Formats: sequence, C-alpha cells, structure tokens
Amino acid sequence: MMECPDELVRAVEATLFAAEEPMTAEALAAHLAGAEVRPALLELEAHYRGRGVRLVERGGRWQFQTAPDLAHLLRREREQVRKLSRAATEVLAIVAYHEPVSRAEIEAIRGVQTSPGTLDVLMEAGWVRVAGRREVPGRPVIYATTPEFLSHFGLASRRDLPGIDELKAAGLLDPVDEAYDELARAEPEADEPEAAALENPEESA
Amino acid sequence: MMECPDELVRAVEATLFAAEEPMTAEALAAHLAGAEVRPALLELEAHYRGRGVRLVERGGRWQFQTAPDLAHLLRREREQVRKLSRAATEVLAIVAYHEPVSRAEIEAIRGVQTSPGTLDVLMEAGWVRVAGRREVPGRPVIYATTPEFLSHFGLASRRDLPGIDELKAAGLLDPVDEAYDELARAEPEADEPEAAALENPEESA
Amino acid sequence: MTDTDGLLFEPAGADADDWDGPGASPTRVAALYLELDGWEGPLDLLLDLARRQKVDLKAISILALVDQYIAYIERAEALRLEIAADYLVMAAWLAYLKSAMLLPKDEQEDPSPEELALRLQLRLQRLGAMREAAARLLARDRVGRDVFVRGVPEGLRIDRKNLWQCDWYSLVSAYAVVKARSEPVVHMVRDRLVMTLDSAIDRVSAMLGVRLDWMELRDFLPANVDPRLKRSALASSFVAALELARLGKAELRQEEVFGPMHLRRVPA
Repeated sequence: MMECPDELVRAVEATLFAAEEPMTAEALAAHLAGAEVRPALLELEAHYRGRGVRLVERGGRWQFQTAPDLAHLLRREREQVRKLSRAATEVLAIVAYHEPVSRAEIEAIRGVQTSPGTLDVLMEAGWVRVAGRREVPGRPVIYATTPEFLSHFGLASRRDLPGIDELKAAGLLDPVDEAYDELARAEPEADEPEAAALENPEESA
Repeated sequence: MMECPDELVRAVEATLFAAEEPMTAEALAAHLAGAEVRPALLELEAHYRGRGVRLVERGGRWQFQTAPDLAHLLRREREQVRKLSRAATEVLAIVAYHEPVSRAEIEAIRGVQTSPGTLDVLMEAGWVRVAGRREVPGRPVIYATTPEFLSHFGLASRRDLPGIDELKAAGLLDPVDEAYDELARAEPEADEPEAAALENPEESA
Repeated sequence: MTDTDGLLFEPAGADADDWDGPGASPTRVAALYLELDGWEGPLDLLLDLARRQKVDLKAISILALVDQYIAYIERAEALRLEIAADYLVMAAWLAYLKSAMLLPKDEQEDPSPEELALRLQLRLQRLGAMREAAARLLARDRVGRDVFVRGVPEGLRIDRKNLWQCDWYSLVSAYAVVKARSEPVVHMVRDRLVMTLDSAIDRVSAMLGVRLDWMELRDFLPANVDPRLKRSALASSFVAALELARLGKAELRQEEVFGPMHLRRVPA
C-alpha cells in the first residue's frame, strides 16, 4: 500500500529508534559504515512530519520524539477519591479550632506524635496551608485552614464550628463526671499552658 | 507529501512509542479515553511493515521494535540478553511447550532433578510464572510462560512456538505412559502389549 | 550452545571412537573428551549417544545404545573420574535391560524388556524434541539481541491525584475525641456517710463483750440509719470481725458460701 523506504533510510530509522541518546549525523554515519545519512535523515523527517512521532534535530543531534501536540498523552491524571484517615481528621480539626498552630502544639493537644505525612495530606487536600512562623525560639512553622476548607465543609467562617458546649449537647463528648464538666466550664483550658498560647481572638467564646 | 494519519492513529502511535512496556489494546484504550484502538493498531501495523521499525503484537500486547533483518546493524557491544544455562533453556522450552506444567513433569521429561535456582532464574527474567496448583494429590505448583516470554522471543502467541504443531501431531508433547499405551493399542496383538512392542520392527537391533 | 566450562578430561590414549563431549564439535575426532559435567543427567548423555547413531530416534538400536553408555561409564571409571550416582544407577539398569533382552522370550519377566526399551526410546524422543525446541527458541529474533525496542522511551506517566474526602460530622467528632482524650480527667467523690474500720472494731468488740452466744454479723449493725451508712457499716463490721478473729478475740462460723456469718467471743 505504501512505498517501502530504501535500506539506508530503514537503517537510520531503526538506529535512531533504538539509540539510547540523540545522535549526530556523523555518529550515525560512523555506525552505518560511513554512509551518507543526511538525505535519509531528511526523508525520515519529512515522513514523520504530521505523524504521532517526529524526527527532530536539536543542536545537531537527531532523535525521535512525541509530536508536541500529543505531549498531553504522556501525562495522564487519574483522580482517586480517598477518605481522610482518623489521625488526619483530628489534626485538621485541631488546626481548624486553634489556628494558627504549630506542629508541636498540635501534638500537645492530640497527646500523640503526628507523622509529618499527616500535615502533607491536609495540604495536598488543599485544606491546610502554612501561615508563617511563630516568633518564638525555633520559629516553628504554623498552620491554618484555607478558604477551600470552609467551602468543603460548608462553613461561612470558622465561627460556625460548634463550640465545646454544643459538642457535648450533641453527645459527642464522652460522658465524664459531672464535677469534671463543671470544672472544665469554670476554667476553659486554663490548666493547659500550650492551649493558652493558641488563643486568638476568634477562639474566645 | 504524504497523507496524514487521523488523530486516533497518531495518538496510538505516540503512546506506543513513548510506552516503556508493551501495551494491550485494552490498556491503550484506557489511556486514550476508551477509544476503539484496534483499527488504528492495524493501520499502524500495515504502515510500519517494511520500515526499519515495526509494530508487532506479542501475546496480545503491542510494541514497536526494530525490524529483525537490521539486527546486524544494531548489535551492541555488550549483549543485552540474559545468558541462559542449558538446564534453564531446556526447562523454559518444556514449560512453553507443555504449559501448565509441574516441576515433577519437567523432571520426568529431563530425567534429572531441576535445581531450585533454574525455575527462579526463569521467573526472575519474567518469562515463567506460577500458574496455580494442579488439583491432584499434593497439589503441586504448576508453571506457565508470561506475555514477556512471548515478546522476548518474538512470538505472537504460543501457537507460534517453533514446531509446536508437528510436536503435537507426533504425540511428542504427550507423556511417555500415554504414548506407550497408544502404541500398544495400535498394534494388532493389542491384548499382549509386550509382544507388540517386541515386534516393533524399529526395535530389532 | 553448550557451556564447556565444566571439567575437561583428556584420556591418555585417545582411540578411534568418535565420542566427544557435548560441547566439542563432531569434527574433532582425535581428541576424546569425557565430560560428565557437561550433561544434564544420564538421560541427556544417552540422548547424546543416541544422536551419534545418526538415525531417527525412532530407529535407534537400544542394544547398541546400552553398550555405548556402559562403555562410556567404564571409560570414565578407568580414568578415575568422579561419577555421579545417577549415572551409575542408569548404567546398572541398562545392564539389566540388556541381559533381559538377550533372554529367551519365555523367560522374560514382566514388564518385558521390550516394553522397557520402548519406554526409554519414548523418553529419549521427548527429551530430544525439547532440546531441539529450546535451540529453535533461542535462535528466534530475541529482543535485545536481534530486535530492539525504543532506546529511551519517554514513558507514560499516570499522575494519581487524590481527592480527599471528609465530612463535617467526622471533623467535629474528631475534635470532640481529641478534647475528651487530652483534658485531664478528674474524679470527684462525694462526701458520704461512712463507718470507719476503727469505730467498727470498737463497736463489734464491745457487743461481743455483752453476748456469749453466736450472733449474726448483721445484728451488730446500727439500726434505723441511712441505708448508705448501713452498707458502709456492714463492710467495716465484716473487716472488723476478720480482724478480731485474727487477734484471737472472736471466732467465725459460716454454714455455706455467701450464707450468714456468725461470730462469738472467744472466752479469755
């Protein structure tokens, strides 16, 4: 159905296809027993023009490469729905309730170490961002939520997050001694020095 | 100067050129948003026939590779192919022609124990895989070849194994017991297999 | 095709037999190589010897093959080569096969030597077929030797993008869990009416001083008091009774497990 290329063209085509790096015309000629390869290169270049693959010359070196308009085929994105882990949800909640907050503060509140990947996941999700550094020794990075966080959770502002009383009323807090609750109400977080550092205007109820 | 291929053909061409592994039509279709790729594959196969590079199908997977007649131009200083021991080569052939096959069946043909390393080498090369267990007492593991085996040896499918039809027709892929029973039955004095074998003219020294 | 890196043995007196190791070319008649390492077992050696009969495997003479094999092994033994056991087993079996084949037919055992010979021939055919198939397989256009794939494929990359999911309820309840876990837990015990152990001991010993008979423990409890005090009094009085018994001031009696407990004073 179509004309077969001559032997030299075929040889150049195969050599460049299999080559591990782009080749100069001279290197090609040396590989092919000193043949005059330039006409073959030009014929191939013309042949591949318009195809999905091109023969291109860059700085005197020839190579096959994907046609520029098809570059998107080489990079495909596949979306995958994943549920946030429990640890990540806790960290997100702490950032939301206490922002801006450093990793050390998050750990103090959670009472457990937080793996570095957890904050990365939240930043990948677009819900948490780095909000600068706290001006204390060590200048730790502090984290805060993003507008995407608010829109994802249907919140107009962080003030829409339920307070501790509401959590309790909703039965979300584990039942504890009444005396403890009275104590907690009387002195919110005062016994937690780390928490004190987190206070910001929006937080005070 | 020449007609441009349509967009799908170009996309298939570019994708297979860029792919690091041979791709099935299904994988290609998935990569190209579910397009019907088979006509494009056939068009490309025809287009490249006679060129220095070919589009070939091996075990259902498509790949571009250089034309075999250009091997002499492309041989590298260091061979890229795995050197196989004689034992490994024989075991590979037995697996390919008899698959699926158990180690005991391989040993029955070769008359020697197969060292554990031999099958490992073939599995590491990606040419042989465990294909389950045979449902007989002891449930022995059975082995079969892989699509990589077909690609490496340039076989479109197992039907392309050299001489497989002749071997099958000659009964040479049947176990000795079966072949013997067959021969004994074929003799006129079928009720006396010993006598039958004795009268085999080829047997007389 | 065969590796010849196994041990090569050259005999002192090479004779006219055109045997050579599997790696040697058939044209090298002069040198006799004995190379047991070069064979993949006795069947492989037999196949090699059979091939030398230069006829179709279906037409080989088993008797001649037996002789050749045994002669080969004897030669190797004469050269004091180490011979693997399976080669010797095969030699012994072939010697048996030969002698059986030479017996008159009516003295032959079952299975007949002809059957055994035919089976051996069938095995050799099968091994031969696979050996040939292996050679033909290796001679195909192999990727990386005869045909080549793209030298530097760009590669297809699929970037997986995670769409993280979390709902309002999970978020808020997670915070509640954190709070519940991290707040210090304080247990408050209300002020309650209790009878201390000391007062119970005083009470019980005082009452034992009055009564000499067995009395049930409950009779020692104060009457008409708050039921909560009553429970405390029962517990304390029980411990007091144990303590008095330990000091030898009282003795205890209980008819059955969980039955009423009785005590009385031990007379001094």
